[in-house]
Amino acid sequence: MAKKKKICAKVVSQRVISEGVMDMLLKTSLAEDANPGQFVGVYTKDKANLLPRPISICEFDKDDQTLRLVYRIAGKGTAEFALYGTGEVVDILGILGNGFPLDKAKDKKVLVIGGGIGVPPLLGLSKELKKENTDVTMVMGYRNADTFLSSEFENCGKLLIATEDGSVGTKGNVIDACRENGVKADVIYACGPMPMLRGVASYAKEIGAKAYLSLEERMACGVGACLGCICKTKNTDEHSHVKNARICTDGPVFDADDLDI
Amino acid sequence: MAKKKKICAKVVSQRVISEGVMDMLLKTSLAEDANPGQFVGVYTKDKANLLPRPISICEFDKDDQTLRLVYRIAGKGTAEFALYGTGEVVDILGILGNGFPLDKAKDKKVLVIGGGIGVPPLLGLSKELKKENTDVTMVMGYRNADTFLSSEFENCGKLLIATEDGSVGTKGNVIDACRENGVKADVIYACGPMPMLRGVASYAKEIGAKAYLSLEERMACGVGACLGCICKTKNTDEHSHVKNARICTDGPVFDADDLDI
Amino acid sequence: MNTKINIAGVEFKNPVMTASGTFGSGMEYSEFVDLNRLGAVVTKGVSNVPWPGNETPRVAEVYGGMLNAIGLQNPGIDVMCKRDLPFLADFDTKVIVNVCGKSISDYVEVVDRLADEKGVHMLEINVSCPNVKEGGIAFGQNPDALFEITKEIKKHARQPIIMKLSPNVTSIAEMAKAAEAAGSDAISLINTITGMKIDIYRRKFAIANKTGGMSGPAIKPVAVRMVYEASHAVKIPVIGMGGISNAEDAIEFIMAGATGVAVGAMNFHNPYATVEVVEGIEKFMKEQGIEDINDIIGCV
Amino acid sequence: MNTKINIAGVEFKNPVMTASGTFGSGMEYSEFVDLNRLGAVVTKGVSNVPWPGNETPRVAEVYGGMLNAIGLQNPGIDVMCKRDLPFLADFDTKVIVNVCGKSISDYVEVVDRLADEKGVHMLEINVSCPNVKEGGIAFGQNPDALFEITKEIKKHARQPIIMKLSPNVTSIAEMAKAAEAAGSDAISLINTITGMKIDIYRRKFAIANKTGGMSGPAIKPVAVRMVYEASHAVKIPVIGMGGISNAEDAIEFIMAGATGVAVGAMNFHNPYATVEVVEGIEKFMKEQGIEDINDIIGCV
Ligand SMILES: Cc1cc2nc3c(=O)[nH]c(=O)nc-3n(C[C@H](O)[C@H](O)[C@H](O)COP(=O)(O)OP(=O)(O)OC[C@H]3O[C@@H](n4cnc5c(N)ncnc54)[C@H](O)[C@@H]3O)c2cc1C
Ligand SMILES: Cc1cc2nc3c(=O)[nH]c(=O)nc-3n(C[C@H](O)[C@H](O)[C@H](O)COP(=O)(O)OP(=O)(O)OC[C@H]3O[C@@H](n4cnc5c(N)ncnc54)[C@H](O)[C@@H]3O)c2cc1C
Ligand SMILES: Cc1cc2nc3c(=O)[nH]c(=O)nc-3n(C[C@H](O)[C@H](O)[C@H](O)COP(=O)(O)O)c2cc1C
Ligand SMILES: Cc1cc2nc3c(=O)[nH]c(=O)nc-3n(C[C@H](O)[C@H](O)[C@H](O)COP(=O)(O)O)c2cc1C
Ligand code: FES
Ligand code: FES
Repeated sequence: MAKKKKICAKVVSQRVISEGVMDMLLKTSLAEDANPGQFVGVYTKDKANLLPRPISICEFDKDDQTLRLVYRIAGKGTAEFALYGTGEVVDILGILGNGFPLDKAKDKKVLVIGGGIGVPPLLGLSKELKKENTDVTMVMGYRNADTFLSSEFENCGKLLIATEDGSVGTKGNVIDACRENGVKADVIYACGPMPMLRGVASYAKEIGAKAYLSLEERMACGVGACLGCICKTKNTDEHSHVKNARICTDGPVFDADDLDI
Repeated sequence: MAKKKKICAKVVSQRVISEGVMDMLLKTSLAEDANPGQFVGVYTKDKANLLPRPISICEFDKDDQTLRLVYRIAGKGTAEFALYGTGEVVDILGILGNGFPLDKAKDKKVLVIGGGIGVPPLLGLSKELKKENTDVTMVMGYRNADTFLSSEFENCGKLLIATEDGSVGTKGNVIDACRENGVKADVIYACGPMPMLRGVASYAKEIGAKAYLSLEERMACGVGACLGCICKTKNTDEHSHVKNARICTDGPVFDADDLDI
Repeated sequence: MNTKINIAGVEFKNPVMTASGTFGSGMEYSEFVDLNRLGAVVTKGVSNVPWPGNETPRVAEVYGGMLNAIGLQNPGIDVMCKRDLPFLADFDTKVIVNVCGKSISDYVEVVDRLADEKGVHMLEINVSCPNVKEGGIAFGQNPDALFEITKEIKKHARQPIIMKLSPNVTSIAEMAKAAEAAGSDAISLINTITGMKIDIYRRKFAIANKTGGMSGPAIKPVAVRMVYEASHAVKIPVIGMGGISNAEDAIEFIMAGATGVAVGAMNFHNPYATVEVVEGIEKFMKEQGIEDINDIIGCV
Repeated sequence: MNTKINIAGVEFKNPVMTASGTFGSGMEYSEFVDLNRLGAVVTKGVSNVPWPGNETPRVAEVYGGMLNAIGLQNPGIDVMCKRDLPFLADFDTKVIVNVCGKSISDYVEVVDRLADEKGVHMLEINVSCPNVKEGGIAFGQNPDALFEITKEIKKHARQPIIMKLSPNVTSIAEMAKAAEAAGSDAISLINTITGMKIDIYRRKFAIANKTGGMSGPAIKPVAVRMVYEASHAVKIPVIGMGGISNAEDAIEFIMAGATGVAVGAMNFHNPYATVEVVEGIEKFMKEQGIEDINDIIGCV
C-alpha cells in the first residue's frame, strides 16, 4: 500500500448536482493510490476547524490524477468546500481506509446498494465492476425524485431506485426495492446510514450472500492513531484486542459477518 | 460625531512601499467621518484571530470615500492583510479615536514629528495643515535610506529627515534633527514609539511649544468599553476617575501636559 | 412565542445579557445596538472606591480568544450611581450591577450603597476575577469562603444576588452548592480561565500581570460543561457565559441548563453580537417550533 | 548547537515528544514522519488488561480544538510488550510508556510488568484522564491521593516516572508539589480540560460520554500558565503540552519552564507536526543565537 500523505490538491471544477449536494473534481497525485470505497480527509481553511473531514472517493482517474468527491453540505466544513471555485487549493489527507474488496466479486453475481449520501462511493465501485464485466445490479435509495448520479449508474448495469416519497422507483427503502424486484446476489457491497446497513446485513443472510458494508463514524486522526472511530466487532481483532475495529484504517468497509451492529 | 460602525470595505489597491510596509487603499463610506489622527480596527479573516487590528488613517478622501492605510507587517494579522489584492473585502470598525486637534494650529507655527510606523498618520495631517496654509515643518525619523512617504511629505512644506544609520538627513533621531536645525514651533503634533514621544514632550517644553502626542497600546474593543488600552494621566480624568485615559476613545492623541509618561 | 425568563422574581424580556466588563456601562455599545432589545445590561465590576487596575499591556490575543488583566479598574460606586445608572435608567432593559471588592466589607459597602437604587434589578457578585491579587478570586476558589461572603452579602442586599463563579476550581458543582446553601438567588458562570502568553522573541509575558483571564470561543466547551454541572447541582437559576458568539452558542448554554446567557469578549469581534443573539434565538424558536424559551432550558 | 535535554538521567536528543494517545504506538505516524527524529515517542495509555473504552461518538470538533472521550481503550500490557515495544525498539528515540489503571494495584501491575523491558526509558503515569469513571482522574484531582499513588508506584518502578497532571484542579502548584514530595522523577502536563458540546438541533451531546477532554490550540494559554506555575513550584523537570502546533508554541512552553514538550491533537491536523517542531526549534535557536536549548528553559 502506498504511503499516506497530507498534500495540497487543486480544484479542477465544482458544481451542484442536487439540492445541497456538491460534485467536486480535485487534481492530486493521491489519485494514483485510490481504490473504490477509500476516502480522503479534507481540511478547511477556516482555522477554527482543525480536523480533516472524511469524504469518500466517488471516482478516481489515475491517468488524469483526479479524484471526484460528491458530498452533502452538512456543516461548517462542507459549507466552506462548497464555495471553492476552479483553481482553489485544498489540503487533503489520504488515501485513507481499505476500500471495497473487489476480488470477492470475481465471477460472482454482485449487488451494490447505496442510500443517501452513501451513494457516491458506489459509483466508482460500479464502474470498476463494469470494467471487469461483472454481473451487477445496483439499488440506490433517495429521499425524492432528486436522484443524483443515477444516470451515471445506469451506464454500469441494472439500476433500481427506491425513493422515500415514491416519486421514482419503489416507494420505500432500498431493501423494499430489492424485495419488490426479487434481487438475488452472491456478494453485496453497501454504503449508507446505519439502519440501512443493518437491513442489508439481514437481507444478505436471507438470500445467502456475503455483504461488505462501508461504515461511518466521527473521526479525528483518520489514520488509526486516536481510536476515535471504532465500531463493534464480533470477534477480538488483531489490533484492538477488545472487539473494536477502527473504521478509518481497518475499514471503512467490513465483512458484515465480522460486525456487531 | 458620527456613529461608529463595523462595516465591510473593499480594497481598491495595495502595494509595497518599503520593506515590509504596505500601502492599502480602501473604499468605504467611513471615510466621510475621518479626521487626521483617527484610526480604524481591521479584522482578519483567519478565525483564530478575533480582535480588530488598530491601524491609523494615513489619508482619507471624503469624495471618493477612500481610506489609505499604511502599515508594517508585524504579525499574523498584518501578514494576512498584506496578501489582499484589489477587490478583496475586509471588515473594519470605525471611525475610532479623537484625531489631532487641528484647531490648535490656527495661525501658529506648527511642527509635525513622526518616527517609524508612526509616520503614516502624519501625512494626512500635514496635507490638511497645508490646505489651511499653516506654517509647517515636518521631521520624520527612519531606520535607513528607505524613507517611505517622504516624497509626499515634501509637497506639504519643509521636511527634515533623521535616519538611525545617517544615510539620509541627520544621523540620529528626530529630536537630534530638530536641534541640528534649530526648529522652533508653537504647536507640535507627533506620533511614534514611546521613547520618541517622551523626547518630543521634553523638546516641546524646551522651546515653549504645546505638544499633542498620538499613543499606542494593545487594544481589545477599540471603543472604550474594555479598559484595555489605558495610559497614565497627570490628573483624574472625567471617565476613569483614576488617572487612566483610554487611548482608543479619549485618545489616541493627547495633550502632552495631561500625560504621565 | 415567549422569550421571557424569570430569575429570582425579576423578569427579563429575553435571556440575553452582556457579560460584565465587556460592555462598559452600556454607553459605548449603544452606538452599535439598541439597548432596549437586551434582556439585561450587566455593568463592569464596581468597588467602593475607584480602582486604578493593572499595568499595561492588559490584553493579548490568543487562538480563538483573548487574555485580559484589566485588574478591575473602575471609577468607584459614586460615579456609577451618578453617571452610569441614570444613563441606563432611560432604557427598557434590566440592569445588573457587577460588584467587586478586596474584603467582605468592601463588597458590603457597595451592596449597601445600591440598596435604594431603583434602577438596579440584580447584583452580580464577582468573586472570581483572576486578575487582582487580594480578594476576588480568593473567595471564588474555596467553598467555605464563598459560603461566608455570600451569606454576608445576602444580609445586606435589597436586590436578588447572583454569585459569579470562577472556572479555576476542581469542582464547580461544589462551588455552586456553596453559593446556593448560603442563599444566593442565582449563579453566573464562567468568569475567565487563567491563562498565559509569552512573546518568545522578546522573552516577555504578553500581559504585564503575567497571567490573564482567558475568554472567547476557545473556552466555550469548558463553560458549557460547567454550566451543565452547576445547573444539575443546584435548584437556583444559572446564567451561562463563556465564548458565546451567536444564537447557536447561546442555545447550547440554555440547553445545558442556563436560564440566562451573556455575551462577553465577542462584543469586541462583533459589536452587534448581543442583538444578533436575541434575533437568532427568536429565529431558532420559530424554525424549531419552540413556543416558550423556558421549555428548552436544560433539555439535553 | 545543543538540543539535548536530560530528564531524570535519561537523555533525549531533543525536547520534542508525542502526547500520549495522539500518536498510537508510533506505527501509524511512521508513514508520515521519521521517528528517529523525535526526542521520544510516548505511547497510548496501557492498562493491565485490555480496555474496551467508551461508546461512540468519541470525538467532536470544537473551536480551535477537539473533545475526546476515548475512555482509554487499549489492548493491554501484554500486547504492548509483544507488538508495540519491539516495533519501537528499531528506532533511535526514547520510549515512554503511558500507564493507566482503575486502582493502585492496576497501575502497579503494569509498572511491574515493564520493569525488565530494556526498551522502555520512562513511565508516564496517567492519573488525569477525565473520560473514565473510576480511577484515573480521581487520583489526579486530590493531592493526597496523588501522593499516595505516586509513592506506591515509585516503590515498584525500575524506570524513572513522570506523573501526568490534570488541569481540572484549583491549584496545579499543589498537585505538582504532591507528586514531587512522593518522589516522582518528573511531571507532565496538561492532560485535557473537561468540556462539553451539545448538538442543539438534535438536542444531544456531541460525545456519547456527555463530557470529553478538550485539547488543541484553544487550550494553549491555560497549559502555558499551568506549566509556568508547576515548574516554579517544584524542582523536578516538567514536560509541557497542550495545543502545541509549531516550534513557536513549543518554545513558549520551554520558556515557561518546560524541559520537554509534547505534540498532541495537532498531529491530527498536521501529521508532520512533530518533526516540523524539531526543525523549527533548531531554526529558532540558530536565528536567535541560542547555543543550548537548556539555556532558555524557564527564561521568561
Ligand atoms: C469514511 C467516511 C466517508 C464519508 N464520505 C462522505 C461522502 O462521500 N460524502 C458526504 O457528503 N459525506 C461523507 N461523509 C460524512 C462527512 O464526513 C461529514 O458530512 C462531514 O465531515 C461534515 O463536516 P462539516 O464540517 O460540514 O460538518 P460539521 O458538523 O461542522 O463538522 C464538525 C465535525 O464533525 C465531523 N462530522 C460531522 N458529520 C459527520 C459525519 N456524518 N461523519 C463523520 N464525521 C462527521 C466533521 O468531520 C468535523 O470534524 C463520510 C464520513 C465518513 C466517516
Ligand atoms: C491607535 C493605533 C494606531 C496604529 N496605527 C498603525 C499604523 O498606521 N500602521 C501600522 O503599521 N501599525 C499601526 N499600529 C500598530 C498595529 O496595530 C499593530 O502593528 C498590529 O495590530 C499588529 O497586528 P498583527 O496581527 O500583525 O500582529 P500580532 O502580533 O499577530 O497581533 C496580535 C495582537 O496584538 C495586537 N498588537 C500587536 N502589535 C501591536 C501594537 N504595536 N499596537 C497595538 N496592538 C498590537 C494586535 O492588534 C492583535 O490583537 C497602530 C496601533 C494603535 C494602537
Ligand atoms: C476585558 C474583560 C473584562 C472583564 N471584566 C469583568 C468584570 O469586571 N467583572 C466580572 O465579573 N467579569 C469580568 N469579565 C469576565 C466576563 O464577564 C465573562 O465572564 C468572561 O469573559 C467569559 O465570557 P466571554 O468568553 O463571552 O467573554 C471580563 C472579561 C473581559 C474579556
Ligand atoms: C484522542 C486523544 C487521546 C488521548 N489519550 C491519552 C492517554 O491515553 N493517556 C494520556 O495520558 N493522555 C491522553 N491524551 C491527552 C494528551 O496526551 C494531551 O495531554 C492533551 O491532548 C493535551 O495536548 P494537545 O492539546 O497537544 O492534544 C489524549 C488526547 C487525545 C486528543
Ligand atoms: S479517526 Fe483516529 S483511529 Fe480512526
Ligand atoms: S481597547 Fe477597549 S477601552 Fe480601548
